[in-house]
Amino acid sequence: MTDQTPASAPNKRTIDAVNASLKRRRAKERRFRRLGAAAVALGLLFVALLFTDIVAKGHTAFQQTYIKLPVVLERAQIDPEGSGSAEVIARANYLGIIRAALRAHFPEVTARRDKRALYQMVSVGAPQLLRDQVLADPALIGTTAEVWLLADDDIDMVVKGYIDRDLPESERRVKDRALGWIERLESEGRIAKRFNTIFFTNGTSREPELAGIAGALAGSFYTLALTLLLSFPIGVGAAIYLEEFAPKNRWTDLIEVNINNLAAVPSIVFGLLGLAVFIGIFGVPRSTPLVAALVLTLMTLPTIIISSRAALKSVPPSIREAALGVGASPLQTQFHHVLPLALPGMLTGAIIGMAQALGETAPLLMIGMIAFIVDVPAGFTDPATVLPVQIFLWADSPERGFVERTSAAIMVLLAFLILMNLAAVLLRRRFERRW
Amino acid sequence: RDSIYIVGSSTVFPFSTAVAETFGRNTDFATPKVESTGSGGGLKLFCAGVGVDHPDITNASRRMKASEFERCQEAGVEDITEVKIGYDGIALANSREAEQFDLSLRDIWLALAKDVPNEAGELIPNPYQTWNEVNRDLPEVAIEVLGPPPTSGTRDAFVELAMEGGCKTYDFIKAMKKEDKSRYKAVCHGIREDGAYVEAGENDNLIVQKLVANPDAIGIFGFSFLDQNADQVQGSKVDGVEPTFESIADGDYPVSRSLFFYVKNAHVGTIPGIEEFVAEFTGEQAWGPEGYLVDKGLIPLPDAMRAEVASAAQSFAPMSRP
Amino acid sequence: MITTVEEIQRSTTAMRSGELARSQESRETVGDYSVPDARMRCRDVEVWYGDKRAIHGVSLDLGRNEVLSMIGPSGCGKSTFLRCLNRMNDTIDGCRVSGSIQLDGEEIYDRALDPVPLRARVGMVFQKPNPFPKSIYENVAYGPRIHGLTNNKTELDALVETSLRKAGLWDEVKDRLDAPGTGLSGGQQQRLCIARTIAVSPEVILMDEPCSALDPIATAIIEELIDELRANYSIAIVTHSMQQAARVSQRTAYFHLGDLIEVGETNQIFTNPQHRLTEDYITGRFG
Amino acid sequence: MITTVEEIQRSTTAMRSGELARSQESRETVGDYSVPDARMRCRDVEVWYGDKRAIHGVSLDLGRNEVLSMIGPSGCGKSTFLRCLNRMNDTIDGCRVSGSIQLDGEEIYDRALDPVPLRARVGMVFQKPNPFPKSIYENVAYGPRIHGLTNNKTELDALVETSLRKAGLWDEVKDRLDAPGTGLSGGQQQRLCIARTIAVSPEVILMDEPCSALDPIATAIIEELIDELRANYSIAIVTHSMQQAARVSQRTAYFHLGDLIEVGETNQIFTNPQHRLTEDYITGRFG
Amino acid sequence: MQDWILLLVLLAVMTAAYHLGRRRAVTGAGGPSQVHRLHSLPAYYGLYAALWAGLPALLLLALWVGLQDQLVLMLLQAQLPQEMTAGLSEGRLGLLVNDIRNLASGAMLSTEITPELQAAADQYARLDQLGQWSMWTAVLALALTGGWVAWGRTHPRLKARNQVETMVMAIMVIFSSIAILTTLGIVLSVLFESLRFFSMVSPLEFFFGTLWSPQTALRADQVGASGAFGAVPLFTGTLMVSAIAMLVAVPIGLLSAIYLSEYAPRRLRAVAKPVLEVLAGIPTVVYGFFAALTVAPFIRELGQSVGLDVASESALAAGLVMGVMIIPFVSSLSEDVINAVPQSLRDGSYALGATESETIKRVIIPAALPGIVGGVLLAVSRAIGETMIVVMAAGLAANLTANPLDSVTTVTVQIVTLLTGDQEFDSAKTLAAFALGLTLFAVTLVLNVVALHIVRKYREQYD
Ligand SMILES: Nc1ncnc2c1ncn2[C@@H]1O[C@H](COP(=O)(O)OP(=O)(O)OP(=O)(O)O)[C@@H](O)[C@H]1O
Ligand SMILES: Nc1ncnc2c1ncn2[C@@H]1O[C@H](COP(=O)(O)OP(=O)(O)OP(=O)(O)O)[C@@H](O)[C@H]1O
Ligand SMILES: [Mg+2]
Ligand SMILES: [Mg+2]
Ligand SMILES: O=P([O-])([O-])[O-]
Repeated sequence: MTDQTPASAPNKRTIDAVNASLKRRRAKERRFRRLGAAAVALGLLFVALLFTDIVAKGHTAFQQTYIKLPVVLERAQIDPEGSGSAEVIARANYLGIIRAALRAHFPEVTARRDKRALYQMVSVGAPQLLRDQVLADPALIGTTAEVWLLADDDIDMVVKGYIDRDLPESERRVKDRALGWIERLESEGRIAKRFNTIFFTNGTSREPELAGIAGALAGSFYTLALTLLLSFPIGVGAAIYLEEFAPKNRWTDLIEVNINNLAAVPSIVFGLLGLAVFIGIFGVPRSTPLVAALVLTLMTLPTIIISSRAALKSVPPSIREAALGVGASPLQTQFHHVLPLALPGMLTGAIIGMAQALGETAPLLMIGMIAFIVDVPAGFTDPATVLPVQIFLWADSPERGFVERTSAAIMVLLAFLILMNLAAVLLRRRFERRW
Repeated sequence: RDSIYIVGSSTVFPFSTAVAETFGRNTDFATPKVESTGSGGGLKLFCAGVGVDHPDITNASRRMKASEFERCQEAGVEDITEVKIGYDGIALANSREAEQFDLSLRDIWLALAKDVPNEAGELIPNPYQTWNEVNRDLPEVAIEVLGPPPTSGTRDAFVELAMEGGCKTYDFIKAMKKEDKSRYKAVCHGIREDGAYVEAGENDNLIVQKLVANPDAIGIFGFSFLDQNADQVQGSKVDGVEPTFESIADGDYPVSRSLFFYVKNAHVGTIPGIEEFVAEFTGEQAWGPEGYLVDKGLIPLPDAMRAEVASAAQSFAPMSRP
Repeated sequence: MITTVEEIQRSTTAMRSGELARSQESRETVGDYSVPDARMRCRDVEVWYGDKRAIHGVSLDLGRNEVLSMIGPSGCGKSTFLRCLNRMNDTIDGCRVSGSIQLDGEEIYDRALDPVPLRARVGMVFQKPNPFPKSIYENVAYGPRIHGLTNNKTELDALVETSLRKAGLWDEVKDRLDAPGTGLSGGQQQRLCIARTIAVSPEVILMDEPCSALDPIATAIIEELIDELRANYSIAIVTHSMQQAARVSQRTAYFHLGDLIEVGETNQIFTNPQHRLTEDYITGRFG
Repeated sequence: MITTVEEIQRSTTAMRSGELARSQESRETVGDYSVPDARMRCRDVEVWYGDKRAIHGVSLDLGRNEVLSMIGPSGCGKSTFLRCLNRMNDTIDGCRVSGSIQLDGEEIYDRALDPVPLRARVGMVFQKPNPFPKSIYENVAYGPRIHGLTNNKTELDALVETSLRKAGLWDEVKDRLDAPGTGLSGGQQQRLCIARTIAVSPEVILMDEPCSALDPIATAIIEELIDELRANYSIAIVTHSMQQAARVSQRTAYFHLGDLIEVGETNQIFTNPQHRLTEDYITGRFG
Repeated sequence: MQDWILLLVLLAVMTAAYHLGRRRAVTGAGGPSQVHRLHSLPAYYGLYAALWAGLPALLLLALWVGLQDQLVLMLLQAQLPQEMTAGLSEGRLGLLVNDIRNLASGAMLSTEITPELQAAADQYARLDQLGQWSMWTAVLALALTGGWVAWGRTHPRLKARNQVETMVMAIMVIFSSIAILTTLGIVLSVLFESLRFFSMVSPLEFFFGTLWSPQTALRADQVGASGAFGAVPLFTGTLMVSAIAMLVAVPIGLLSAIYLSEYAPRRLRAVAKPVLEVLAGIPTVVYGFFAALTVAPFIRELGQSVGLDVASESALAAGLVMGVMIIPFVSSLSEDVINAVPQSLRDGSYALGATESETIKRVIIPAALPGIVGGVLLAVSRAIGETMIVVMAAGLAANLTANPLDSVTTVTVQIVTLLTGDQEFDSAKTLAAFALGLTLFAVTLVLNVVALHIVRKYREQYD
């Protein structure tokens, strides 16, 4: 060993070089670390921002204005024969009863136009609610009951302060005389905001005060459940096959590129495909969770396949060798050893894929999901809409009352999302490990 | 299938759904399913054939085209009832914080056209940057108009009614119509693409919000949104007429179009409830001047016309080729 | 000492690289590579990594109830050859094997042959210990489980215990069988991998430097185990310790740059090597 | 032979587990663990993995220009102790270190101390070779690059070459420096990791069984390297080969179940151990 | 409802088959103590039987459920009295049948109930019932046959594991081919319309034209511009918006991933990762409103305060917000793969005196590169495919511009607006959507090929 080299030259010590640059390197390190922290903080800030924005706009929708009026429930009008049969009671003219109650409370209103305005104080859905109330408690018949009647959306907006009472009358939807009535009712304590159960139990409606999220929620539930059921096993199965078993050649390269490319296909094109294939060829009924789930499955598959493949790639080969070495079959190796290690990544794919599917509207446009469907779906083949579509439709509705309901619907969607993710996130945490 | 299946225009959608809901509430029939597919998309589905899988009714924010009628005939959808339900005013509005505009159709055209005539009567690329350059009486505000994109039916209507209307006021252009129709079209229908006209999406609420945020801008959208947001935006006068129920219903307000729905007669009597639905829609309690559709922003037809259309509709008189 | 090392270094340099160029053809193996009634019979085995040939036409038999040790300088292809014997090379991208390898007369690279039972019959201990990221117990129990070697939990427990005991690890881990196998020390991991392999009682055991991370006492236990296993099984072991080779094996094969240079009775190889390269290697012995 | 092994087995069983219970307190180390003018000075070092104590109050010095070898049965804590010396245990979840470890009088577990220059000064070769998934060249060039040890490509090339030469790997890889380091054989990877470490010329080098996968000739080269490096640096080496310990080290420390049992001149330890455990271990020598 | 019960019954049959198959294998081997004589684990014999019992029957069930309605209706139609069906077209026949069904199910009717109708309805109910019963019989018979055959074949030397694994493999191959079929479907569903489009508009204009204004006359009587179909501004717009989005998402996402996996305390990591993932699930309408009403005016004011002319709709606003939306695609996927890099590599680097950031940049990121690139590609894809944000915040004007403060539009947005606007399926306007889709497909395909090659080149396989 005759050659003198930096490695054996004690006069040029490493530590000097290290120390010379250490400050710079440490500064870099700190910068990098701060950048990372800032990135996370920024991300979290965005979430917080969006959440506060949504909650600030939407929380009022969980309350709904009601008007308390003494309602005369004459037996002669409701159940003249005293049969007590629900059918008879249901057929009574509750609209008339409510109108009479309004007239009785505001006897000074006589002009035909004014009366019309007065009647519009309560929702068109109020008679039905009154009917349900009477049906639930037939003892009310023959009495004069103080009943909380559902207020019209305009009244609701005034009470919630979304319509400025100080504006000139011409710029307000709620005219002066209606304002006067509201103020009188308020001073009598006959107007109150109560928890908005309708929002959670009803399907959609053109009247904001009657509009509920139940239909879309059920639609989303059926759609997403089926999507998950289809896309996760298919995605993971395809990923395992392609990553671990398929011969590595031009064909599989093509498939890989192809799957990556599918991810870049605009989601509406999947709608076109669904329209042509599922509805056109296979005759799957339009506007149903079934066809939506099929389309969304195709849409989320690339996400799940790509992330699953990345997860499989990052499992060290030595684990596979170890399993094969004791005589496990390739499939056993996959399912017993590789899959548990790759599962966190696969679940991540599922989480963001499903999140995307939950929030997607464009492909549903083509398969008839942008629809007005009042009834809450009870299965995979009932006509249905989903939450994002409902949000889209409400956001596009002229009525002011839908603004807060849109935000509230978004809150419901987010709650749905969080619940859906929670299971996956917990599962993922169980399987995460470093080696 | 035991419920009515309706497709079609997004403009008619709010009215159609309101009727559907009331119909579902007040009768024992199932609530119809209403899809918003756009007028063209709806007619395509509608004309695909007779049968349970095909829609019974389609809404349209324009009349059915001859080619669409042909397509229907070919597919065996022979008898179709056309029902004109009312008008949709197209409002030009801006924020309440700004001055109300009083525009003529010519102002609108000059402000938004791609090419405009100069003093010499030659067409030059639109040089106007502010409203008062177009018309000295207008405020000195940069021209910024948020309007529908070329793909939308509202844009078609706006171009045809407002732009062409303004354009025609120049005689030499009007004369062009006979000589060189395509050039006439290009001149009257071309909308400038230098940023003064902003193609906004079809979400009218968003346009309203944008107007509130930007008081210098004018937005183009359906009358119902103006009606609902009267505290935030004001409609510009067009040719001296403010967009109101009355002015649109009377036909004084120049920028309004008719709305329709079409019924497949072959389905009447087999799909339960179609007759009743049409009766509900064409009943006074719905589309009359005091009906609930007016609350939703529909501009009703004149009284005489309503009666006539209603009786034609309820007897399902088939339309002739448009 | 320095001079010796320098000399050796020079000679190895020659060995390792200088000859690479001319060693593109496989050389004649000195000694008789075949045994009567062989368990495994390899003929003209060539292995390529991409276009790099790592094994040049090696023929070698592994007899019944014998321990065959493979020695040779680092990088000469011992592991590669060993991995051919249970088709572990299948898992390496771009690795190709040609020639004939038979287990009990059956061609193992036959397309029709299922490598899974093959690997259960021909077990392997890898050079780098690779425990599963599971508990110690699961590491050992995995093989018996998938092969259904035990009928119930008690039997499995017993099997795990004997395997760990045989590998000399039981006492160290018996009260933390649930701890992850990856949290063991290097030598413990190595013994865990041995325990894992013998738990499935393969007929042939391939061991790639099984004692490299073990202290003399643990080494003794493993060597004792090998000796004991020989009664029923065939064992091929790669080792760098010539003493170990001498202690445990009946036959020894010397590899060099992808060639099998010489093979013969262990005694004979260590006392009277025929080939110059073998002799160089043996006499330069340090270990 | 069998009887010997059985005896040993019995004794190790006792060593490995039987004494575990009573060894919960640290024992007195036999011999003088301190040296004057020590490079590294450890006092009462304890290491815990979770609530398992792996090192029980070990005090030990590493002198200047000396090679200290650490021996002991597998799993006794040699690697753990070694990893303390450059704070590599920081990266293990749940691993806690207490006591005092000084490098040139500076407390290395001091909160204020930056582990980066520490690790540049105290290099380490791990027990399991862990080449980066980069080319062979990049593996070696990585350290010099991050520390800016060379001024240009030529110097870096030269440094890579010398490092690989010293580790005895150059001739095997010189014409495939661009090939991935992970595609090397086990022994080659080990030497690559040695080359990688010496490329940054640390003042203290910790080697955890650096020759475990090496043939005798490659081992000789590494031992020669160690001897050469000693002129300027301090080296701590874990080995299972007592011959190797005897050949390369001046002092030897014997660990047992987390305790440092005995430390002294290598000669003295191997010829005249003081503690019964040391003696048991040494005399049971097989390697 | 009935179908669900059948499904459950089928599951029960499968379970039974599993146990029987298993039992037979064990007994065949000579009892539980002799299972080592079996070729495979007893469980595989069980699975073998269960799969044979279940798979064909499930297939049949799926087919039957799909076809039962049609079959019953066909039978019904065939049996309807002549006078009822005479001269009816297929569609009308369908309506008649629909009436019959409504009657049978007790729904509201629009016609009077004639005796013939009532008879037909009864017949329908009978047929339907019959269909149900035969479905049960057929499916269960097939399940039992399958199970019985498998059971019969079970003997100790049956390679049950191989058989089961072959079936599983076959299933996985089928799963993999779904991706291919999807592609095929997409190409086919846009190809013909695209060709029609190109027969109306010259490809030259489409690919190289710089003017996009798809305004053609919709009605014959309507005057309208002939329209311009130069797609270049759309592609540049897509490029710009996606680029801006990636400029936001990649740094934030990657840095977050790194911070969370390498620096952050466990708790923060456990919370922050799922919280960030919520960003991917917020409906795009929300982002759209946010971009249009909060970000865009902010940018506009900012620009005006420094004297810049900013459109109220800008690529920047849309891009920024879209970037926020796709952060989790980068952050979560990268975090997973970074986390999967073996600790020994980190140790190797630290031991050489590398700082954490050097280790991350030079060792961990390269080792995790394929996964990271995968995440980034997914994010790009999502950016390319997004519409709502762009429509709401960037406008729809097809400006050929390099100025991010201008209003632009993207390919996807145009596809969506063309398909959801007033369509006409024989005019170039609507067909353009298909041509755009096809072109985008081809362009991203090329980009992906390039990406694959780059990843291959830099891939570092560890261990
Ligand atoms: N990451 C870890 N988590 C928990 N326990 C550990 C971990 N690493 C090592 N141990 C335990 O600490 C003890 C000492 O381990 P160490 O690796 O220091 O042994 P060693 O002396 O290096 O042994 P070998 O010669 O086998 O490498 C062993 O009992 C081992 O099981
Ligand atoms: N995956 C691989 N890709 C490319 N070359 C490889 C690969 N594995 C091994 N090699 C090369 O093949 C040759 C033989 O390697 P092998 O691992 O068989 O050596 P070995 O005899 O086991 O050495 P050691 O004693 O160091 O473990 C070496 O030159 C090595 O660099
Ligand atoms: Mg090897
Ligand atoms: Mg160790
Ligand atoms: O949806 P429209 O056809 O009314 O624009």
